[in-house]
Amino acid sequence: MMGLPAATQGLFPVPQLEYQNLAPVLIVLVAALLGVLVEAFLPRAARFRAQLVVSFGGLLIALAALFFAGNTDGVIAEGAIAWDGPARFLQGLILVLSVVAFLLFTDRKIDPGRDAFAPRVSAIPGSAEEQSLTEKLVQQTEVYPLALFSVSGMLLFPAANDLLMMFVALEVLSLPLYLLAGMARRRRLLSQEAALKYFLLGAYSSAFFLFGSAMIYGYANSLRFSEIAAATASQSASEGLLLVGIGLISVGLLFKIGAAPFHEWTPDVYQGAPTVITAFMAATTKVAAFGALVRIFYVAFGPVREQWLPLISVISALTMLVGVIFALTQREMKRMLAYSSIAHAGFLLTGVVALSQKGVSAILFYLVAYGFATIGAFGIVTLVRDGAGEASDLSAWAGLGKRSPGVAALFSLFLLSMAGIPLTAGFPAKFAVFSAASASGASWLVIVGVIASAIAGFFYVRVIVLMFFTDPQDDNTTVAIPSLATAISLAVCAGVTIVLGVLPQIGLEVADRASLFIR
Amino acid sequence: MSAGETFAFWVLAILAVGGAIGMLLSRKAVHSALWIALTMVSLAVVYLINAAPFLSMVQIIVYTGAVMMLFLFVLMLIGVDAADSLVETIKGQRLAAVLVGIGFGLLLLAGVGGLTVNEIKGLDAATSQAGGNLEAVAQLIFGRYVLAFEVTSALLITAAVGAIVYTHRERLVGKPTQAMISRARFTSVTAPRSPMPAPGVFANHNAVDTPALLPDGSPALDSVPAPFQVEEARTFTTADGRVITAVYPEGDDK
Amino acid sequence: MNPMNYIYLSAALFSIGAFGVLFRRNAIVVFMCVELMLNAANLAFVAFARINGTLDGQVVAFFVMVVAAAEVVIGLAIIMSIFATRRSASIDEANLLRS
Amino acid sequence: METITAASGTTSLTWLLIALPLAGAVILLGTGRVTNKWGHLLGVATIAGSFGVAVALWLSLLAKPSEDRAVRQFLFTWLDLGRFKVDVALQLDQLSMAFVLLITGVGLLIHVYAVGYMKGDDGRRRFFGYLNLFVAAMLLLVLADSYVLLYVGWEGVGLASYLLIGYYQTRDTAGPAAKKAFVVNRVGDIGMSVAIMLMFAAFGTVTFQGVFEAAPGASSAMVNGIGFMLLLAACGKSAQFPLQSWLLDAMEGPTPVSALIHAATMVTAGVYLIARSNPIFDLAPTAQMAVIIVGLITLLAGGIIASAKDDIKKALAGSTMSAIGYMMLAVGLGPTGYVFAIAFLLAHGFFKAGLFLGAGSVMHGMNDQVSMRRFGGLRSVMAITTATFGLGYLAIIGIPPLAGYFTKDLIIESALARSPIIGGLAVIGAGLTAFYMSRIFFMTFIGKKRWTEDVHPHESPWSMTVPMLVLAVGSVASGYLLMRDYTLEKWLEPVTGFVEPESSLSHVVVTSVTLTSVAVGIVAAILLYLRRDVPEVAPSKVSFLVVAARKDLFGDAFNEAVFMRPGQWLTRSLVWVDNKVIDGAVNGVAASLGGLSARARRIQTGYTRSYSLVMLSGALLVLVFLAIVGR
Repeated sequence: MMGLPAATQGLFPVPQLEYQNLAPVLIVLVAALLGVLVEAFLPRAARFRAQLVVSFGGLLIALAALFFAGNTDGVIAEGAIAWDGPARFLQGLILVLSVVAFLLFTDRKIDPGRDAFAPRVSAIPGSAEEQSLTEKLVQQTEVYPLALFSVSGMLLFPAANDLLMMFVALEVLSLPLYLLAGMARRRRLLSQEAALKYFLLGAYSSAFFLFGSAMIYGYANSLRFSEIAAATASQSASEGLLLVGIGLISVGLLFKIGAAPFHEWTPDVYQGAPTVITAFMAATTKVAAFGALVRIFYVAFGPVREQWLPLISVISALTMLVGVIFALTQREMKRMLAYSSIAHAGFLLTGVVALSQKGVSAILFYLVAYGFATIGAFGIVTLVRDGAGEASDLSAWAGLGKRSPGVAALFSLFLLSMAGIPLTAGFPAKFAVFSAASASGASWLVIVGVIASAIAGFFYVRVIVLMFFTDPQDDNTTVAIPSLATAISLAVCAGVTIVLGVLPQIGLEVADRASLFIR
Repeated sequence: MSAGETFAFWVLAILAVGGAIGMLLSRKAVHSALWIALTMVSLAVVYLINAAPFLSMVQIIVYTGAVMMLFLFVLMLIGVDAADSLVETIKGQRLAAVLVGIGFGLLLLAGVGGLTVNEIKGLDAATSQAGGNLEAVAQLIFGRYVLAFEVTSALLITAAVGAIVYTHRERLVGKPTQAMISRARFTSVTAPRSPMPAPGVFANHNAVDTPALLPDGSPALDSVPAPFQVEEARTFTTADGRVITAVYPEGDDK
Repeated sequence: MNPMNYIYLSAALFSIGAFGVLFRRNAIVVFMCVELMLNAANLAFVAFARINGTLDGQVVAFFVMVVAAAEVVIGLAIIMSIFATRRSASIDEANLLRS
Repeated sequence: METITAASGTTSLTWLLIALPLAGAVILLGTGRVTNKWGHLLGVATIAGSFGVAVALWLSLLAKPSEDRAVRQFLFTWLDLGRFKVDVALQLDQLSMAFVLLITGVGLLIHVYAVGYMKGDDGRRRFFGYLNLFVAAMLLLVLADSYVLLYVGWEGVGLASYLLIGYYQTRDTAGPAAKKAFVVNRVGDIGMSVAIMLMFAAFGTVTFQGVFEAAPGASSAMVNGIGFMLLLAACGKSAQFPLQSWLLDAMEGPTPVSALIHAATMVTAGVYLIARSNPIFDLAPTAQMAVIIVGLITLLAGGIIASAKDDIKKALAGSTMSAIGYMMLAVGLGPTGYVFAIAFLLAHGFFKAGLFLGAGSVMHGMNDQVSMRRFGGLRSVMAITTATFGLGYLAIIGIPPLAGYFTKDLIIESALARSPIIGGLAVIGAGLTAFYMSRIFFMTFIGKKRWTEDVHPHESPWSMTVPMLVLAVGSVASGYLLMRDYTLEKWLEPVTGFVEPESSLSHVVVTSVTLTSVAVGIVAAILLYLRRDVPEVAPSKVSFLVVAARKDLFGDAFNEAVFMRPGQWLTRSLVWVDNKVIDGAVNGVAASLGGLSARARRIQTGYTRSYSLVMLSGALLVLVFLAIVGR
C-alpha cells in the first residue's frame, strides 16, 4: 500500500483474492503463459520437450494445489467464484481429464515422426509449402499453451458465481477451442471448416447468452447468482425479463453441452477437428458446461424452478432421442461418437431435472464415467488408420477384433460403458441419473431415457458386432502402435471405466459428498 | 426523462436501426462494415446519454476504431469488391429465416414489453461516492470484478497467439539474397530479365490497378500488384484512344 | 419517454443481428451480425444500469468490448485461413462436413 | 426359509473360490507372451486351489447343524442410491456348495485334460485364461446372494463361453457359431433383466432373501410374470426349447470346452436359477407348468436330434439338451423334483463330461475328425477311452447300479406321480436316450472300421486319460453315493425343501417300465447299427426318396425319415424362428428407426446457415415454451 495516498486507500478497498483456492486456475494460466514464452524464445527443436514439461507440470501442480486448497465452502474472489463441492469436484475432474487428453496430444508414433496437428496452420492445404513442412517433420507446438488457456477457462466456468465471470470463462474456454479445431494435420479442409462453423455458431450462441444475461441483470439488478435467486423469490413484476433471460441463457449453455436443437455443430466439429482435440473437448467442455448449467439453474433460478423445469425436461427428452436416432445410421465413427455424446447430454439433463442433491451427485458421477469413456473412445479412433490418416468409415472397423483383439476389446469396453452395460462405469452413472429423476417424479422422462438407452445400445453393439463378427472388408486398414503416452492415457480411461463399474460406490460417495452448491 | 433525450433517442434509434438494416442489405461487405460502424457510433452517443461516458469513449475507440478497422483490413485483404450473390441457394432458407427472425423479434419485444419503468434510478448515487463515472467503473473493475478482469488477459493472449498461428508463416530457410534472386531470374526461361513496367505507364490512367502497356500495345498484366488483380474484366482506354480489356485468368497466382 | 425504449431498441438490434446470421452468406458479414448482437446486449446492459442505478451493467459492457475484440481477432484469423484455401469467404461453400 | 448367518472362520474364505481363478484369468490374459511357457500350469493351479477351498468349505459346512449351513459373506457395497442398494455378497449354502464342488471338481479334471489336449496349440495360454475366467464367473453365478450379482456371473459365463466357442478363429464356422450363441443368449438375457426389473419394481430389493421373503405378498400375476421371465432366461442359458439352437453350433469350440461349459456346468445354470428361485416358482403354478412343458419338449427334441447327428460332438450336444430337459422337468415338479434335478445334474456332470472327454480323446486319435460314419471298431486301439466312454454310456442310459439309474429314474418316478402323460413322455425319453447313446457307442467303438486312410488311431496321453478315468469312477459311483440313504435330500432340504413323490405305482414297477423302454432303445440301435453296415456317407435326401420307394422302410432310410427329418425340420424351424421372429422383430424396429434416422439426417445439411436457423428456431421455441408453461 505504500505508494497510495491515504484518501484513495480509504476509498478503494483492496480486493480480497483467496490465492490458495484460486491456485489451480492461476497455475494453469501461468503454465499457459510460460508455454507462450517457450514459443517465443526457444529454438524450434527444443520447444516440444519444453511444452511437455510446462503443460504436464502445470496441470499436475494445479491438481496438487487443488488437493491442498481446502474444503471450506465459501464465496471467494470478491464474490466471483463459488468454492464449493461441485466446483472442486469438477475442477479436479477437468484437470485429470486434461492430463489424460494431453497425453494423446503428444503422440508422434502413430503417424511416425508427426503429431496430429498441422505443421503450419497458415500453409495452404495441398501446397508445396505444406508438403515440404511435412517432409521436414516440422511440428507446431502452440497447441499446448492454447489448450492450457482453454483448461483455465473450463476450471472457472463451473465455479463462476456471477454472470460476468461465467461469460468471461465461457469465452476463455471457447476461443482456444475454435482455434484448435482447425489444426488437424490431415483433411485440412474439413478441419478449417470445423473451425469456421464452431466459431460462428459458438459466437452466435454466446451472444444469446449475453443478451439473456442483460435481461436477467435488468430483472434482478445484479449479476450474482445468489442475488438473482433472492430477486426471483421476492419480485413478481417483470416476469417477461426473467423468462427471456432464462430462455436465452439456456440457449447459450445448451449450445455448449450440445443439447438439441442447439446440437448441430457437434458432429461437424467433432469430425473435422483433430481427433485428439475432439477427445479433449468432448470430455472437458461437457464437464465444464454442465457444471455451469447446473449451478446457474440450481442456484440462480432455483426458486423459479416450475418455470424452467418443463423446458429442460422436454429438451432432455428431445436431446436423448435426437442423439440416438441420428447416431443409428452414421457410417462415420467420429460422427457416431458425436451423436452419442449428444445423447449423453440428454441423459445428463435428466439429472438436472431431478433438481435434488442426488441429482447433482448423479450428474457428477456421470460426467466422470462419460469423460473417461469419451477420451478413451476417441483415443482408439486415432489408432485405426488407412492410407489417408484415420480410417473414418465404419467399414474400416470390420473384423478389427481378429486383427487387433486388444484394441477392439478396449474400444468395446468404452462403447459398453457409453451404452450403460453393468460392470462398466456407464451403468451406475445412467442408473443414478435415472433414479434421481424418477425420485423427483420425472417418470415419463425416465421412460424416454430407457427407450433411448435401448436404441443407443443398438448402435454401440452394432460396432462391437462389426469388430468381432464381421470379416475385414479391405486390407488398407492398419492399427497403429501407439506411443507410451497414448497407451497410458487409454489404460487410465479403461481403468477408471472398469473400476467405477465394479466398485461404483467409491465414486458415488465422493460425488455425494461434493454435491452441495453454496449460494 | 427530458424532451431533449426523447428527441435524441429517436434520432439515434433511427440511425442505429438504419445502420443495422443497411448492413443487412448491402451486397458488398465493405458497405456492410460502414453501415454497422454507423450503428456503433450511434450507440456510443446513446451510451453518453445514458450516463456512461467512459463506455462511450471505449465504444468509439475499441469498436469503431479497432474492431471495425480490423474488419475493413481483412476485407481489403480478401478483396474489397467481393459481393454476395442475391440468389438463395438453400431451399426455403430465406422464407424460414424471415419468419423465424420476425417471430423471434416480436417475442423478444413482447417478453421485454411486460415491464414498465416508472422512474429511472440514475447513476448519480452510484458514481458520486467514487467521484465520477470513470472512478466508479474502475472501482468495480478492479474490485468486485477483478478476477474476471485478470482472466480477460488470457483472452487477449489467446487472440494474439491464435492470429499468429493462423496467419504467420515462419521462415524456415534464410531470406534469399539479391544475388540469389538475380541468378534465379537469369537462369529462368520465363521470367523477364528487365525490370517490370510500373502500373499505369502509357495508359491514360495512372491508377495502381491499371496495367501498363507494353511496346506492342498489349497490357502487361503483371505490372499490377497482386491484391489489385481482380477477377472481373477491366476495360480502359489508352492514351491513343484504343479500348483494351484486361482479364486475369482465374486461379492465377495473385 | 419510457426508459424501456432503450431496451426495445436493443431487442430490435439483437433480432436484426440474429436474423442477419441466417440471411447473409459472407462469413465476415455474418460475423458483423454477431457483433451487432453483442452491441445490442451492451446497450441493454448500459440502459439497465441507468434504470436500476447500479454500475455493474456498464462494467459488463466494458468486458464485452474486450471479449469482442479478442473474438474478432480469432474469427478473422480463421476466416482468413479459409479464404487462403478456398478463395471464398462464403460460408455456404464450407459444407463438406455433413451427414 | 433358510436362516443365513454371516460368514466366519473357514467360511470367510468363500471369496477365495472366485478370486483364485479370476486372478489366474487376469494374469493369463493380461500378461501376454511372458506367461506362455507356464501359463497353463498356473491355470490348473488356481482351479486346484479353488477346489481345495471348496472341499475345506464343504467340510466346515458338514460340521455345522443342517439349519445353520447357509452363510453370507459381505464383500462391499456395489451401489447405494438410497432407494436402491446392491451389496456384493456371497451366499454359500447347501445348493451352491453342491455346484461349487461340481464346478471346481470337474473343472479341475478338465483343466488337467486340456493340458494334454491343447498341447501344441499356439493359443494355449489364452485358452486357459478363458477357462479360468469361465470358472470364476460360474462360481460367482452360483455363489451370488442377489439376482443382480447372479446376472453378473451369468453374463460372465456367457462371455467366456462366447470367447471359447469362437476360439478357433481360423475356422470359418467358429465365428458364426459364436455369434449365434451370443445372439440367442441375449434373448435369454432380456428375460433375466426384465425379471430383475420386475423384482425391483415389486419388492424394492433383488437379494434372494429379500425377494423370497416378499414374494408371498405379491400378486399372482407378478410372481408368474417373474417366473416366466426367469424361465426365459433359463431357456437361453440351458439351451431349452425354444432357445436351444445355439448349443449344437457351440460344439465348434475345443472339446474340453464342450465338456466343461456346454455339458457339465454352464448349461445347467438355468436349472440352478429355477432351483434357486424355488420360493417364487412354488408360488407360481402357471410358470411351473411352463417349466415342465419346456423340459418335456426339450428332452424329446434333444433325443431326436441326437439320434440323427453323425457328428459325435453334436450327437452328444443333443443328448445334453435332452438331459437338461429332464432336469427342467424335475425342477418344474416343485419340491418333489428339486433334489432329483440337482442329483441328476451332479451325476450328469460326471458322465457327460466323461463322454465329451472320451469324444475328445477319439478325435485326438482320429486327426480331429468328428463324423461317426468314419469311426467304428475303435475299441481295439483305444481301450481306456472305450472303457470310460462305455461306463459313461451305461450311466446315462440308466443301467443299474450306475449314476443315471439312481438319479434319472427318480425324476421319471416323480413325473409319473405328477401325471401319467408327463411320466409317459419321460419314459419314452429314456428309451430315446438308450437308442441314441447306443448308436453313438456302436458307431464309434464297435463294428467295422470305416476310417479314412490317413488316420492312425492311438490312445491319448495320460494327462487326458486320467481325468477320463476319474470321471468314469464318478459316473459309476456318484448316483449311489448321492441317493443312498437320502443323503442329498437331507443335504438340500433346508434350501429347496423336499417332498417324497407319492406315486400310485411302486418303485419296482416304475423301474421295470423304464428299463423296458431302455431295452427297446438298445435293441433298436443294435438292429440298425450293429446288424447293418453303416454307410460312410450319410444318404442324401434324394437317395432317401429312392430307397423309400423300394420299401426299404426298416433300413437307414427309416432312421433318416423318422429321426433325421423331424430333427432337420425342428432345427430348421428353430432357425426360422430365430431368423424371422427374433431377428425379424429386432430388424423391424431397427429398420423403422433407421428410416427415421436417415430422414432426420437431412436436417444436418452441412450449411452453417441452416444450423443457425435451427438454433434461432430453437431459441424461438424456447421462448414460446417458457411463455406458455412458465406463466
